[in-house]
Amino acid sequence: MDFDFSDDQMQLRDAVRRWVDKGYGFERRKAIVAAGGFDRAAYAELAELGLCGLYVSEAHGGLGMGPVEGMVVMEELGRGIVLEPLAQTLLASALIGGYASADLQAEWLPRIASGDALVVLAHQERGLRYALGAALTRATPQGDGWTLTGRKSLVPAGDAADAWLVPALTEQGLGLFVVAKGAAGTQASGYLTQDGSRAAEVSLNGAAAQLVTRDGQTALEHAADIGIAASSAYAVGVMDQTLAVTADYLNTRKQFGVPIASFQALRHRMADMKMQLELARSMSYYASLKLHAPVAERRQALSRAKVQLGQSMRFVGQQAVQLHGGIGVTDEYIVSHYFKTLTQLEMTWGDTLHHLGEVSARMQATAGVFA
Amino acid sequence: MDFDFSDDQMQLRDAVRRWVDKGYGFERRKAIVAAGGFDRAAYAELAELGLCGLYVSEAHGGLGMGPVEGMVVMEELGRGIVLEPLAQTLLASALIGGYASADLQAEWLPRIASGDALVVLAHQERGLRYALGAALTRATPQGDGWTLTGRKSLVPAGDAADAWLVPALTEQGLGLFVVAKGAAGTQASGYLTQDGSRAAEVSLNGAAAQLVTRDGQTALEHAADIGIAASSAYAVGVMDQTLAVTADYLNTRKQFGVPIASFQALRHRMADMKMQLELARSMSYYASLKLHAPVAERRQALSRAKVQLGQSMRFVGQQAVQLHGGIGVTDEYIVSHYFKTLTQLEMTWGDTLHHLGEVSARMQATAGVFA
Amino acid sequence: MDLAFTPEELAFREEIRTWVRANLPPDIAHKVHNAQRLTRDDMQRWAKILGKKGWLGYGWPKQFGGPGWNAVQKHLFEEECALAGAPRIVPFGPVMVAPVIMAFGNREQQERFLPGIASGEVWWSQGYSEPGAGSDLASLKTRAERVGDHYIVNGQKTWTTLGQYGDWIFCLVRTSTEGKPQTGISFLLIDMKSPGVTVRPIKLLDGEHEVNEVWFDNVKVPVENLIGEENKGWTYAKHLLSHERTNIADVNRAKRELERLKRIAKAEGVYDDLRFRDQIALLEVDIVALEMLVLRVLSAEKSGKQSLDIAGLLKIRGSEIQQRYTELMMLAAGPFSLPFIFEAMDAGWQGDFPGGVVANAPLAANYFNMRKTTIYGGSNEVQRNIVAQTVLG
Amino acid sequence: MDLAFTPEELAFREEIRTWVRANLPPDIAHKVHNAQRLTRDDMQRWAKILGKKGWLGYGWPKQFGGPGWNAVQKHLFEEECALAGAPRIVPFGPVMVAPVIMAFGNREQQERFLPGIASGEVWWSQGYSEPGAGSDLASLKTRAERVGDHYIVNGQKTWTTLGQYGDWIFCLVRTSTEGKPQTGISFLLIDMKSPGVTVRPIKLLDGEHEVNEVWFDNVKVPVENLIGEENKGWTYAKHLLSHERTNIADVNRAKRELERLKRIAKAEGVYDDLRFRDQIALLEVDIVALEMLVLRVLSAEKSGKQSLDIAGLLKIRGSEIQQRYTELMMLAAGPFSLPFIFEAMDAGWQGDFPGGVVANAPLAANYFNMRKTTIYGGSNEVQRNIVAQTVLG
Repeated sequence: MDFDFSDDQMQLRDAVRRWVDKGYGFERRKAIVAAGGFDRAAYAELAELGLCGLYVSEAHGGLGMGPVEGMVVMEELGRGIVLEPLAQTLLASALIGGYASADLQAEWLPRIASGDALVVLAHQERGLRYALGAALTRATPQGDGWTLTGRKSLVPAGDAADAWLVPALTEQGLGLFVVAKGAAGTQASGYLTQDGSRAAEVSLNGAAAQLVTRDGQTALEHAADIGIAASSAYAVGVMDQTLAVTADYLNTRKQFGVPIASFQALRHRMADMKMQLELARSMSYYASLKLHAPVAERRQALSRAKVQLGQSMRFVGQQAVQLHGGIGVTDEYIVSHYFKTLTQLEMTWGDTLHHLGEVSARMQATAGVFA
Repeated sequence: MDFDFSDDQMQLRDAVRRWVDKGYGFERRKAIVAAGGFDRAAYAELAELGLCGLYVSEAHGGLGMGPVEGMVVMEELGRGIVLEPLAQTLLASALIGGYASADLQAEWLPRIASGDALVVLAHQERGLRYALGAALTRATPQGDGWTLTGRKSLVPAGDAADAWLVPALTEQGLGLFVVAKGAAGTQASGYLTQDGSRAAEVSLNGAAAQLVTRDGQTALEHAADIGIAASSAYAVGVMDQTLAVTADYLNTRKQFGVPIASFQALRHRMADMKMQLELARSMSYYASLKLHAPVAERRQALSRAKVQLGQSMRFVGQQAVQLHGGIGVTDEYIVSHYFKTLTQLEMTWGDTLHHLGEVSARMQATAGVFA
Repeated sequence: MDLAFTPEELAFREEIRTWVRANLPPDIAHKVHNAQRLTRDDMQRWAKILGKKGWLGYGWPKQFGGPGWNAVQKHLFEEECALAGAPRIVPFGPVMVAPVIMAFGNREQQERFLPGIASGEVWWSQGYSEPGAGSDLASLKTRAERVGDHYIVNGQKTWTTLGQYGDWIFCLVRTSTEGKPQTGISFLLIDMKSPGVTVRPIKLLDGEHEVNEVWFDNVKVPVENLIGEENKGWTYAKHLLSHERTNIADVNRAKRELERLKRIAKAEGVYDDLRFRDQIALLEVDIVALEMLVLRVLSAEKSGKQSLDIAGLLKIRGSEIQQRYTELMMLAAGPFSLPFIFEAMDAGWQGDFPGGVVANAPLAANYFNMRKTTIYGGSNEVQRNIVAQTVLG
Repeated sequence: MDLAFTPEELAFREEIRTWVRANLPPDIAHKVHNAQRLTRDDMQRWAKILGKKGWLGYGWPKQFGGPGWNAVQKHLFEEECALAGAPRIVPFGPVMVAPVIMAFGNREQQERFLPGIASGEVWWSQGYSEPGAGSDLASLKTRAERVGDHYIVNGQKTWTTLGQYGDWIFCLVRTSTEGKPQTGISFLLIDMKSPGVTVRPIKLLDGEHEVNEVWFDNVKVPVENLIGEENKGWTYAKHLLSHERTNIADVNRAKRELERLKRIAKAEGVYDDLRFRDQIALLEVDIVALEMLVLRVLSAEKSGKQSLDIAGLLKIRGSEIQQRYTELMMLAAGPFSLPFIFEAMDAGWQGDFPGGVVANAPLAANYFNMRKTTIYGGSNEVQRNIVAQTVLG
């Protein structure tokens, strides 16, 4: 039982933090939002840092690292509210590396690690809401391969991606497939989302696809859990920064001749925000450290984490805006962007009520970190 | 639309307040708790004030008043956390006056109004929790009358009462009966409850009973709604006093050389308590003013009121103790008794979650005070 | 004590309802019911329709051409407008500056300014807040120096809602630096077309241009535009603030939006999800309790018999509820509230909306926008200070 | 970073578990698992069993006869004790005064007092709080005047937990009124059998005699009972407070009580009621999050590599959770928690309990009793002041 970071992990953290501080300032981020919410050049810089290969084995050109390193990296990206969806890269490489054939791995993993191929999960459909496992998209065998027909919503950076991981129904149940964006019968139409990042509607009309695994359900649940852990870490980075700028503001801003940090009601609010941050950080650790646990334990743990994160994100985001007053609701000041990012994250991979339902359904007679 | 009290109502309020202030001080209340939680002499004083006949028609020796007067009286009794269950008297007289035969009315109502007969509802059974309408107690016709067999729990002042209103299952469904305490086959065993008031287990073994109504379900729901309105008003009285003593304490008690009322975090807590009190008072008005509405509207309204009251009572009670610090958890100081009374009231006639379920089940497309 | 409205009040409500439903343009009502963006023209159109009827200044006494309604009648009017889907009346003219002009302006000012406000022809803005002076309003710095028969105004106002449309602006300006900060403030009416007035947009977190900075650079204002006496402006401003009434709780709009929330929850398949439905049920209770609170205040105003210390609660509770219903609408749509497609928030947009339900387009923006409600008009922290004062002294 | 305990830690836990389960008297464990009233004898019996094993002073270093465990080992010991249903160790001797005696007492004091604490023979009480000095501890007024080789102590302490059983009491007393309030305080050990010591019960809201007033009327205390230097007591007291560790969050007990809550919810038929069950699920998340917070602090203590500013959060969160599980247990029983039958809270009660489930007897009393947790040990308001200081300076 040890929550210290290794020297290597601290070096990794420092490298990412340097890039965020120097390479991904608020002005650059604004420009990326204005240009559509995704910047291939920025994504390439993440690849240069090795981050796109974080979960790719060394044999395939990656770093072969694990959830703790993923957490370290995502938290730093959260500090800069980086728009490019590295969480997608982590889960895509984990899914292909964990479930796909050797051929498919050899085809995709080196390109993912190098940043040449951005592969993202396209699982959302109208009516699914936060459910995993159902799909209207149909997969039909065709020769050695498959064709897919259906429509997926809210695919992260979906029109900038090079391929999509697509759950689709076969006669034997849900399978997981990879579809190259260029393939005939594919179409993607992108738009901004709440936090300024990009998503797309993807339509597939007899599009050629490669099978990753016939057990799409297991893979998809695994993807969601990697996604929850990554977004938890990212959120902790966002909230850590949110507290820092809010504390600065309270110490700077004067009303009635004194810094507003001297008002006890605001001080206690800040204490409550600190509580929520540290509970969230604790559960972010928990989420990442449970990623390799047996499936039932992992699913339970990740839902617990998301319930805590959901509550923390809402409280910290809302209160940071409130404590800033007028400037908190402007577009020019960064705190509203932290708030919007935290809002969007709550509704990513299932919101608080959804995961409370999961926790409730999985309750046992005893409970604790190790159970 | 008018929330002013009439002159008569204000006179009634003043009369009850005088009695509470002069006749039912904290020391007398303590003595009553020590002696078992119910005092027949105090109940007789309520009768002398005319309160036991509040809902009894003038023809039967009562005042023939309505819900607003009931609310006025109950709020004042709440101020003194009066233990004797006048709410039971109100609902018993309303049930007998509204559902029983003329003979039965003539037999019981004058004695209720005079205070000679305390009649209380005995409806709780193990397993029922907050549900109304089921019962294991069985009613069997016998000659002109009936006999009842079963066991009822938590009957308010049940061993001090002179008769019980008992819901019991007949072959045709739930009926409501009146059983005199002296009847053969009856037994009552009393005890204290959380707030210091008295309750009893009542067992019936072929006890002779008179039928009040064959539609016990309707009558019982009506009783619950009268009970909710009465306990809401009572709770408003308790909370009003709770705020007053807490405000006094904050202005008196010094820490670090200043009155603790000067600490903003505590001031804001007080503001939040005031909010909860006034929302509760508003919904207490609403509850009483809806008592004569059509059944579906009445039931919806009373559940809404109880949801608000439940939240307000818990917050006000807990925070009052907290703001008092150490002295707040002692038996000698009155605030812990307010807290315990509010706690017990939340679990009387259905708790907050129970009534939230009722509100949820009764939701319509539109909603408001008049819908 | 009686929950029912009197027969006269019911008849009054019926009259209002009939007229509003007959005269409110359906295209505007449709936008309001779906939280689509309102243009300046939408707001002006409705204001002028009301103005023609004599109801834009619905809170005005008869002597100034208003209907002379009592508190309950005003509430019923507001309720009928809200439930029918009318836009909120832009308050700066008819609700804010007009009562000040009536109470403290001279007859010439009343004759000059009130008709344009009553008809909806002249758009007024508010010049109170300044950068650095939020809840501490009296620390304002915009200066007005008397030079002959003019004031020369220099300084900056901010958070000026819809100031980009303003014809006139009423301002608190500093005319003296002696004594307490409150004593050197005057109340000036300024033509926004005057040379030296610059309006700059502030973009808010929802991307909208709703508020502005207004800069004054040696702006000449005739002394006849001074309301009342020099250095007494603080008194007039306080009068204005005390005039903000129960409508601050906006419970009528909350009732309309609760209906919309239920529609959205049904469309998104969560109305029958017990967990989500409970959240709506709890909000329904909150709204009913707020409405009762409002009705108590109205009744006390109408009868004058009770003095209630609860008006301060209305802003706190009302704003919390506004935030909550927008939050629940967004959460109802969940993932399908994520797309932030600015054009899709306008009426008549023909594009595809992700998930196919264009009604979801404004949900996130509404939620973001409502964060302001616990900040403006005296932050809820300041409101709690005031409530605590009534309880604790 | 690793969530798993090391093999050594796991072996240690197994050893503790085996021993505790073998040596904890089952009648005591049964009482703890059902929240029945513990007698002085129950507490003493378990203390002496631990004392004999050398584990009553489980936080002590080896040089004073303790086991010399690190932070993680102490936690594992606490966890095994809690989950097995052991009574909480009465902390005033082994956890509170002993570390002060070790750090600031002289060798003679150490040899005189520590063995009786370690064995569980001598019951210690705490004399810190005074009427009128709650969170403002330094304003204490109990005086100790030096007269020859004695101090003469006069004054009153209050909230003295289980003081009715105390053999000795450690006190903060005022030996000087010069300078800041903190500078004139001394740390005295007082034999409670001394003439002039009077212990008076305070009845709490749950009807229990858990705390006391302790009066000192010209009590003679030998100067050799002074710890360290005169007027330096505040420093020692702060050392003691800083010694209150992660166990203040009491997360291990929370885990045990969560199990009990689930048992009660099942017995009362609400475990499968989705609405109620969600409340339990939320509490389960709260407890897991608190446990992670505790483990982070332990890990930092063990490795010494990180300096964390989160220890101040443990008391706030731990106390809130204690209140919440007692609240939910009571609400689970609902109406059947209303009977307040004092005798039914004792083990072995043979009477009928209303509703027939005697396990419900202590639920309300537990809930009432736990209101103290957000007040004592520095109220949660004071704790928030401290946390805010770490964030805002």
